Amino acid sequence: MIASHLPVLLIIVPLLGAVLAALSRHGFVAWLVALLASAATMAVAFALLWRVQAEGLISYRIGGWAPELGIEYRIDAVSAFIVVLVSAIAFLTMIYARRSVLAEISAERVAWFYTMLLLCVAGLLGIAATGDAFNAFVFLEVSSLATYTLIALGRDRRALVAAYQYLIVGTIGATLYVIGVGLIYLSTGTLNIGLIVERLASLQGSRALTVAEAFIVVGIALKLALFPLHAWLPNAYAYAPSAATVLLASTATKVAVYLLARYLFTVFGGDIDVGAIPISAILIGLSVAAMFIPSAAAIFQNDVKRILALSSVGQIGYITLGLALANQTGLTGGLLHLFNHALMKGAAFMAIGAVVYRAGTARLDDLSGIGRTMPWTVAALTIAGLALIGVPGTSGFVSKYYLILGALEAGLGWLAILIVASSLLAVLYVGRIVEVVWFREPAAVARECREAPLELLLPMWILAGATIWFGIDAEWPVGLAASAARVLLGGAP
Amino acid sequence: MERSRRLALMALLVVLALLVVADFFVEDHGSFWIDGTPGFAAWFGLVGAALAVVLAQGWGLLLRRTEERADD
Amino acid sequence: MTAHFSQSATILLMVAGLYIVIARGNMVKKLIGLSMFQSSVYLLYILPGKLIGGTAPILGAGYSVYANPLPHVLILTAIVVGVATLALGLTLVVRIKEAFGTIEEDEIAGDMRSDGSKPGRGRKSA
Amino acid sequence: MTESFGPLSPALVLIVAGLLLPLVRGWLRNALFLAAPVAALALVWLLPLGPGLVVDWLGLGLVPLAPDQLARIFGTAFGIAALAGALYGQSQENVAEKAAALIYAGAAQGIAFAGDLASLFVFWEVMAIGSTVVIWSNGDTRAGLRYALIHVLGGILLFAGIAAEVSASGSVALQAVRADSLGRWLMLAGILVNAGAPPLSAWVADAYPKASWSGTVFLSAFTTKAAVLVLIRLFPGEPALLWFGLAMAVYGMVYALLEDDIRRLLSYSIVGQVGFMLVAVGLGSELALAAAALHAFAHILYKALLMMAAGAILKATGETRLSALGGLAAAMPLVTAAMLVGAFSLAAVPLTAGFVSKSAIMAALAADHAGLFWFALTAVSAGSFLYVGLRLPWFALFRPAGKAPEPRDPAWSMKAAMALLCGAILAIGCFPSVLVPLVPEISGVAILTPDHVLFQLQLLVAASCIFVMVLPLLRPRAGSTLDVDWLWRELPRKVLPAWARFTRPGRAALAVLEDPVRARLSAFSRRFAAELVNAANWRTGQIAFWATTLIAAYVLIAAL
Repeated sequence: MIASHLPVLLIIVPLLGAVLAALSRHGFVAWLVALLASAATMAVAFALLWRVQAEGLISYRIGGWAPELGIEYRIDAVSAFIVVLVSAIAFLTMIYARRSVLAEISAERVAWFYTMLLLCVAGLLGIAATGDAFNAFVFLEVSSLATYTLIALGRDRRALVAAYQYLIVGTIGATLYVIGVGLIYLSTGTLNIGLIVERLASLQGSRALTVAEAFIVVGIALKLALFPLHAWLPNAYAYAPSAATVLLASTATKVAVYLLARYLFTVFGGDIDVGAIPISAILIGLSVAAMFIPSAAAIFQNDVKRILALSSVGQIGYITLGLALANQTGLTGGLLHLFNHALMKGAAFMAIGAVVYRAGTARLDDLSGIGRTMPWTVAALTIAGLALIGVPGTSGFVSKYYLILGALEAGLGWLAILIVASSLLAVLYVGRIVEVVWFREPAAVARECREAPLELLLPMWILAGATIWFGIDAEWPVGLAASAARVLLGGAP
Repeated sequence: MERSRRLALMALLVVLALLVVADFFVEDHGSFWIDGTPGFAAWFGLVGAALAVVLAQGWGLLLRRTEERADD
Repeated sequence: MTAHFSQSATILLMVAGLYIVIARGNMVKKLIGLSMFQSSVYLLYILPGKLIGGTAPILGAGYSVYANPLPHVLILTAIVVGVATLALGLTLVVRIKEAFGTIEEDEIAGDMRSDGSKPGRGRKSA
Repeated sequence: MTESFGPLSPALVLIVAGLLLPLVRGWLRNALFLAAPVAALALVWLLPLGPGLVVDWLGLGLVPLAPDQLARIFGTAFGIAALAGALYGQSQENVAEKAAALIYAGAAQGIAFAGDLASLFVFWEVMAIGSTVVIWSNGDTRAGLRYALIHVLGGILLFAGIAAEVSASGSVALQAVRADSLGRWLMLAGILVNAGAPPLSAWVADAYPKASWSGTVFLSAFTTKAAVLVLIRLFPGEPALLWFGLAMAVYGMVYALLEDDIRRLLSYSIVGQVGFMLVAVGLGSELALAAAALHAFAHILYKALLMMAAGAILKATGETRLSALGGLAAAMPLVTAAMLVGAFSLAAVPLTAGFVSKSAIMAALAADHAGLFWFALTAVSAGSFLYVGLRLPWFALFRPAGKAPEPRDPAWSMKAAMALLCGAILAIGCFPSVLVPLVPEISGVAILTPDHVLFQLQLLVAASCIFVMVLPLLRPRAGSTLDVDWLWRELPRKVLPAWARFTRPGRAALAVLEDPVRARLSAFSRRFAAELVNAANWRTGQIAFWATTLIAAYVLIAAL
């Protein structure tokens, strides 16, 4: 009985948890609710993944309405992949959040923080689960509104400006998306993605459709911080509370990537160049720019959170590059990097959050020699950094390897070399951090620190360990990414 | 040239001469047309070492600088 | 022009709203621009649903031509979302005014820059 | 038998030990530091030769552990170097350096035993990381970063080459090839960067002396020789290597003759000696390849010994510049003996290991009738004796001048390590036949025959004559010799102001003509620079503007 309602439980559980957390008004109770809700959500997500792998596409009609009228949830290999990633990261974030939040957010706001965290998760999962274009917009806004609040809860007053900026940019992005959806709706008369795909077949070459695609792609590009639309991201990640940053950096942009992939491949067809527009060429150009320019900027930052945030923009470039390559290997590489990057950036932001928890600062200057007093935390940060570079033995290597193969498969040898060359920039910004935290004489701040508490170390090391584990035994994530790529390219789920 | 150095040089030259003489009494297995001849290594060593010094000194005149590297 | 009056109005709202967001530094004005931009979407969805001579979507004998109800439902949702966004945005502006003493983005920009970049030269801020 | 050891490779033992090292304390740490190389060395010999275990990884058949004869030669040399280095470094306090040194040594073993390109590349990168940390842990950031960047560059070239090779042939097998396609040239270039081949040879002398007294010992042993090993596996008989090798041999000799700092001198001499090996690899005959491996083996031993002696001097006096040293022989007799054994071995004095290996290289050259290289390398040998066998000991140890330090004996562990290497070098030198089981190809080479010994003695005594004759010329002078690294270390600093000065008149003229355009351009570039530093602190409107622009461009293109 419950099994047949799994897709909707995915959203109902965190939503209900959010309501309960809000009603509790009590920090610890809210945390407990959030922890349980996210654990249950993760269980649902894994159950869904298991069912999708066994049975293929799962279609669920909300309230039993037909797809023409009601909302349909569609879980296929791609959605299941994203849903599992988001819910797992959310669960780990909840474990991490308790201590971190107590230190960073005033007591009376803690319950609201968890409410917003759960709402955000619900929205993100909803985007991945729904098969309805307009419903995706609603979920996008649910998660975005929660995100703006989360960012504004940061200690630094600049968090307010970052949240405001993201609010404006995010709303423009969502509105552009919904304009695109509106144009599609006007052309096809339906909002169900499955039906849209059927009806679009007879509408090839329609100008409205081209414009719709423009609006949708640019709208989502704003949400996923595709260069040059990324400028909202660094400040948002840098000033948000640490736990929020972990969740956002690992999941929010990833879900936007999912949405982009859905439209590029499923809706607008496997051949992602529609009409005269060389989308893949534009996307490759922007991705390469993202791989280089923000990464170069990261080298010049002094705030570790900003370094990592700018590096995220760069890493998103690799992911969108995978989409742009649009062949099985490249797309697998892109999706795999989406997965791996979520793990490594999650670990990195958890580590720097733990440093902030103990040292009260993320400024690189102040963190000299902190590796001596917080070895486990800084070791996790280092592992994540090595994975960002793409060092063999870490998951980052595997995904870059697939991307390179994909580029070679597409006959773009120069692109393969650019992918590897861009790692140089990562060497520089990671190298700067590693040098300061390990090899400098401990500064006053570092000497007074102690190792982070176990509650922070545990989720951090689960992610760091996974980064190593999936770098050596990459079968499972590669399998997931490959089957998701097959589905996107029009194969059987 | 100070005295001790001159003495050392004399001694070395004598040793070298003795080695060349000894070379006439062993069977050489040269691989090329000249290297099997007695005393080849002696004069070739002199020429080779002298060339090495000349090369190094010339290179040093061109590119040797008295200051340390900028950020060493 | 008149034939496409509704579309023209939609586009005008869209472009004007976006222009305000881009060109105005005042944060409240930006939010107003954003609201206009969102309103254009409401028009975009609802206007084509209206059929000349159609009635309200009531099931009953004799009514065969009626307006499509779905866009109205969708846009109700969108309006709720828009209102929530506006409310949150205004709240943030109030808090920004409290924290920075101004709501001009240009005047805040200097504070955002602090702490930047060059190691050792960062300047502390609140 | 391989199966029974499973994944227990020498590489893994060392790397795991390196990772565990920071977690243990006190005497246990030092014991682990020493035990890991011993275990690795034992494994090198316990692993039976034969095709390794194939591990399926993402559809690639990886062979991370494929013990063969060559792997055993290099594994033994790397093992002895790691063991001696660990013994020598017992009193080193810096745990980061020790841990990194073990990982570094493990990666070198991994390269020796790697049976496919992918595992090779993995260990290649681990080696770069390990060695960078060894340098870094002594505190010189900039040199460490330069070193890291050069090796990342080498790694990228190698990776690009491997990727092209794999996509062309569909297999990751290690096989001997010629540099006949772009991918293979990239591979060769990547390996040559690590070997210290020109034009990127300057990193050796730049980085190695920046490590601590104990770290340099490890550095001198692994990176360049691992590159030689990979060249033997991938590019035996590649003609280009002959010329690269000759250039390196001459370069190493010239720079070492001019150098003042002992450890820099020894670093240059690494390049020179690797040049000998590259010539042999370029020759490609079975004997030549064996000789290259053997020379690498001997070189690892004596260069580690020389670096140990230099480290001991550094530790006792705080100084490694020849111009500031002198008369150490009386104060440090053991170090003196070690340095002489090492130096004589490098110069191929009979009864040392270096004599055996260099004889093998020369015999291989003679057998292939490579006259030009034979004569050139013989001359370079004479020159090498000048800098390492005469100039170095004379100015550092024997000349009466300079400040003689308090006689301070190095720690017992350092003495033991030096004694171990001295013993190994002399044993091999006196009984070359012990190497025949390891390198059967050299059984036919004449080594300790009268004519051969006489030949070498004449060469060395002749070089000594020249040394005494031109002694004042070879006096060490403080300073530095320009090298290619000037291009990235100093050129930018010089060119930028000069360029500004050079263009000033032109700019003034231009300013009149097109002032507004130029002003706007320079404002743009200034803003771009600020943008990079202050990245992403954009106004909201800017982002919205970019979004609008993108849509507009998109729709415009579509409309066309």
